[in-house]
Amino acid sequence: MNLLKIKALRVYFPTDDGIVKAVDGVDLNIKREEILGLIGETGCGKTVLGMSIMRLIQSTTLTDGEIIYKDRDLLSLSDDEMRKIRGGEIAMVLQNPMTSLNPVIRVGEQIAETIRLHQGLDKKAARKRVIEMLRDVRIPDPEKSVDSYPHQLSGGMQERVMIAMALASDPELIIADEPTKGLDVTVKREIIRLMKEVTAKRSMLFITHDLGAAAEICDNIAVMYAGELLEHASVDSIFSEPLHPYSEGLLNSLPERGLKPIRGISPSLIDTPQGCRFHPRCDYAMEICREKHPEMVKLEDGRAVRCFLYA
Amino acid sequence: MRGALKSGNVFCKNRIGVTGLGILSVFILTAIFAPFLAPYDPCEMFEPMAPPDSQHVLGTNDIGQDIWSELIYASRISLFIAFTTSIIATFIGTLSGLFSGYYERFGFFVMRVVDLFLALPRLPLIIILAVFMPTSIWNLIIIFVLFGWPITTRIIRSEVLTLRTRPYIDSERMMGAGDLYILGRHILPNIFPLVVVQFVMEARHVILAEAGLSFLGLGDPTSKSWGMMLHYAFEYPTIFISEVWKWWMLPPGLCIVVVILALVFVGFALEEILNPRLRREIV
Amino acid sequence: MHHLTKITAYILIIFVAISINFALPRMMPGDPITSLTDDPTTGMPVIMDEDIKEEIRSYYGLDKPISEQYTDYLKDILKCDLGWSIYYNAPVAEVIFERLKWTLLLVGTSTLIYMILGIFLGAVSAWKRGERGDLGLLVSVLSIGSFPSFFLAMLFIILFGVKLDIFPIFGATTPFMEYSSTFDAFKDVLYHLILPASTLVLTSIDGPYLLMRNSMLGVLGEDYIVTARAKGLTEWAILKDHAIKNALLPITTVIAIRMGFMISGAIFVETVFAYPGIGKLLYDAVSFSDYPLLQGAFLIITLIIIAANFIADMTYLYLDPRVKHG
Amino acid sequence: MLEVKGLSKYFSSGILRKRYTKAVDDVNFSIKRGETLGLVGESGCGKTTLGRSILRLIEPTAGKVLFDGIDILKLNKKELRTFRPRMQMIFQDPDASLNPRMKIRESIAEPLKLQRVEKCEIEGKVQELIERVGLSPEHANRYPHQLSGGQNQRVVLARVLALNPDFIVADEPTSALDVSVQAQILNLIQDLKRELNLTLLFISHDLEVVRYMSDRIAVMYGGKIVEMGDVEDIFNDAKHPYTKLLVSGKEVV
Repeated sequence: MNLLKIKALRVYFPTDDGIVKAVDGVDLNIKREEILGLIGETGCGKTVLGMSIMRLIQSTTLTDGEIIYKDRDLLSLSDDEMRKIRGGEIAMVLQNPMTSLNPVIRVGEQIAETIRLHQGLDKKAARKRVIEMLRDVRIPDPEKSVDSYPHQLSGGMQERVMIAMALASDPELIIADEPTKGLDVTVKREIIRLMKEVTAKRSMLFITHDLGAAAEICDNIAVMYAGELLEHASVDSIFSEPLHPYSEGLLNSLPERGLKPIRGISPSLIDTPQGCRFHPRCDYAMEICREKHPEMVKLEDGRAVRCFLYA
Repeated sequence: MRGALKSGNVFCKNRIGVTGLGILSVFILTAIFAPFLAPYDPCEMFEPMAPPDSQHVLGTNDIGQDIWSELIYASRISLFIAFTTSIIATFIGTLSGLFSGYYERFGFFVMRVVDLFLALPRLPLIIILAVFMPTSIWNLIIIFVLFGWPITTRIIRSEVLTLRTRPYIDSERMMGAGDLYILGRHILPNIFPLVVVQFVMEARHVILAEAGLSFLGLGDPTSKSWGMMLHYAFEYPTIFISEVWKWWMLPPGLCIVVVILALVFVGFALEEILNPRLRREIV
Repeated sequence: MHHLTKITAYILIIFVAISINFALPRMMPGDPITSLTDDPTTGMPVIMDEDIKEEIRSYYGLDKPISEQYTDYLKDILKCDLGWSIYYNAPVAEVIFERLKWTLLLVGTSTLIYMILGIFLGAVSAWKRGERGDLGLLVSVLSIGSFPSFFLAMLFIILFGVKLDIFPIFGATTPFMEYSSTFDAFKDVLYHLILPASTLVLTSIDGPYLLMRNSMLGVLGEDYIVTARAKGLTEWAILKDHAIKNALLPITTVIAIRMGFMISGAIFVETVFAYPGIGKLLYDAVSFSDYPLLQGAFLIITLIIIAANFIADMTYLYLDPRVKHG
Repeated sequence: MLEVKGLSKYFSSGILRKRYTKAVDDVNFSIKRGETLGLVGESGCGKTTLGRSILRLIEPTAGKVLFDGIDILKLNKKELRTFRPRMQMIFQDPDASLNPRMKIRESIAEPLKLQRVEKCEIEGKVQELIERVGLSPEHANRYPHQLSGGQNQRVVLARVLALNPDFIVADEPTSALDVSVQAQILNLIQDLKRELNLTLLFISHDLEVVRYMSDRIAVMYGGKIVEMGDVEDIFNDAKHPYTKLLVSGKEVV
């Protein structure tokens, strides 16, 4: 059963240089207790997609489409209704904990804020709950850490605080934006293990460019390129048999798989190529790819791919 | 950096900045062409305390000088002091900022001097110096420069300190480039926008300080600035209760206000363009 | 550690201020007496007979060696002896301390008002960035801030004092007035305070306003504001709990240091309103060439400003957790 | 060709009571001509400081760096300036490695000018270098912010190549880049290395990347090199507990 349904979502930013089409016609469903990985490279629009689910994008943006969460379209809710969902039923783990935590407020208070707001606990009860939360995310000595300031914690610990903060209101859906970015290999491994554990009974949209991390934690994967989705499949099938040439190229660029690069560079979101957006970099490009924009094709085994090779 | 490159273009779109620049140019042109614009020699004396009429647009002052001509010539003095001071102070500040940011040990000593200057109260010190020094335009300029360079040094230095750690500076060093080459070719062009902002801010400060000093009677009486005119107007016994303030006090005061405002507008616009924090790019 | 360095630095600064005060009359080109006796408005030397010159010379102790002069000077300052005022014919310290309370009253009240008002308006402006309200506030604050304080003071006197006749135009109290109660006295003082204080507030408000606006704009672009929004906090809660404190921290010192500007501004405002504070005293000392008084007033003003800076510095050390818990 | 002996770099803090952080602590290793030594470790382990100390971008506290038998640390300022072009460094952030106010053409021409190459030859050489690193001639008139991170890293490589160096320190040259672009740049570095017989110190936190790039690997932890050996030895038979931890949890893709 679907918890979140995104239909034909478009998010455009008007700028001096032209309109940035950060998200350009995305359809995506997240099922209950599903962990969906959203994979893409810098500037493909994946962060904007995550932010627009939470409606955290500035007011100058042009947004179109539907984001249906439990039969309610988030885009048509009033600001007050949205605020109740934000941080309550849907929580977010933002990238870069160093700057995402307020440097002059104790971490305990930053978590307690959410608890008081969404669960209506008083100060004392909230503090008790915060200490439990910190213990859950395995921060050593929670009674003491609750009163630390962010700069007194290491990067890994800050990331745990971010996770505790997202879990504080017991959300049904977590949107995690690059939670493993900038972490050391060993720390990253622990954070992934922790995230897997705490999302056991929840849904999560896991936004990342780190294919390894996605492979470890996700059930399904959606691949994003130049503002649109190119492929959507289960984690096993996409890693063993990627269908879209871009997915294939991305996997082959990994050092483990021989560092075979994709030629060229990602297009700017202001003027994307005609036809298939990937065709200038594609080894299998055909005449039709230059002329027509491919639609998402649903295959028999439940996979979907946007490529004329499978049309 | 991206912003800095586009800055010229963006500045034109900034209405506040263009307004300021426009006003400023009018004043500068007035100052340059004062002898052609002023109907009389400012020292020529007529009947004192005459109200405005067709001969004297703004009347005459207590010793019979034409106020309109006085006002036009005063713009020369005020702007000359302001711009000369800013040019010298910004120049010294930029050079010392560059070197003290690049050479740590030299910078340490310069910064202690700067700290001291900035900790001492500027205006009282300027007043007491002006009292003890013989009054002349050049002495005023020396005093203002003395207290003007340290702030520029500090600002430029902190910018150089961040620039110096950029990898491209390291890569220049690896290529065998000398210190002076790096400073001149790679660091100076990147701090230049900041230097311009500092220049504008300093000019604004000097206009205000010079007006204040002259108002207190510490200016050069042989070359009257707007502040000096206000000083004599203020000293006139019935300035507040008769109508003379309208043509004697108001015009020089408003000139000061408008020039400062123009400088503030230009500085503000420049800062807004150059401060990356204020113009964050989306996505 | 931090504290020790800071305190040493401040002691050094006081020392330098005192030394400048000592050195200035002695450093002037030529004989100090000539420069002292030059008429400040014309630059023309005033003819003076040898007796008076000798008197001044021995008054400044100029016949002694310089090191001895210096130690004498320091000793006198420690004894609160700032010399003898020529114009008032009274000890300088006495004249100054009598005037000090009015300056502290004027500067204290204005500082309180302009800081709160400036910070508030700056925060509002940043919050409404780019909207009509922000632009309106910005242009009005920048415009009013471009008025030299003495000019605004003169306009106020003409408008509120003479034309509308609702406020007194000079002094800190009504002369020869006998008050029937303390409340009456308070009312009279307040009545006299309003115009000078408003002038000071209006001409200095651009400082804290711009600082707060810039600082706040920076903070509002930070990631932790997005985090706060993602928690579902209301805009007001974000402003109150996350933005204002963070924006205030880096500017506390700068704002407090502007206390110095306030006292400088007081020199002009007191002069125009004939407000009997230390600033007016400084102006009088300049006009009457009363040098001992001038130097005394300069020293006291400098010390007050340095003290204000010191308090500001120390407060900051205790406010910011990043500095406190290093 | 390069021999590092007892190299240490301590950072001090505090004025009265000095505290020292040992960023690099008694490091010894050598690199043969044409060899690539991979240096892995977590952030803050001192690997960047080590790389910079070798090139004297930071003055080391103690030790020797012998380059073809010459002790670099003993050179005076002028000697160092003439010696430096033989060693080069590639930095982590390509966008910050180029002067934002210089066109790509000027940036690439600069090392040639500094080496006093004849004016008339410069233009031709720049064209040659642009092609050599896989850029097209139209890029020459652009500014760094108009190019992508990967393209800027190519420009950086062109600048480095212009000097004909013997030894290059590459400090996380691809960690700011996307995977598909990372592969392009790493392959380009490999090609150039083979072609020009370069000697490389390759610093990275990514074990897989280091494995692909290096002949030998040194593992750094807490300012010290805790283990060093051939690539396959490190991966199959790690001795030090930290190396074991690194190698054990390879994500299986």
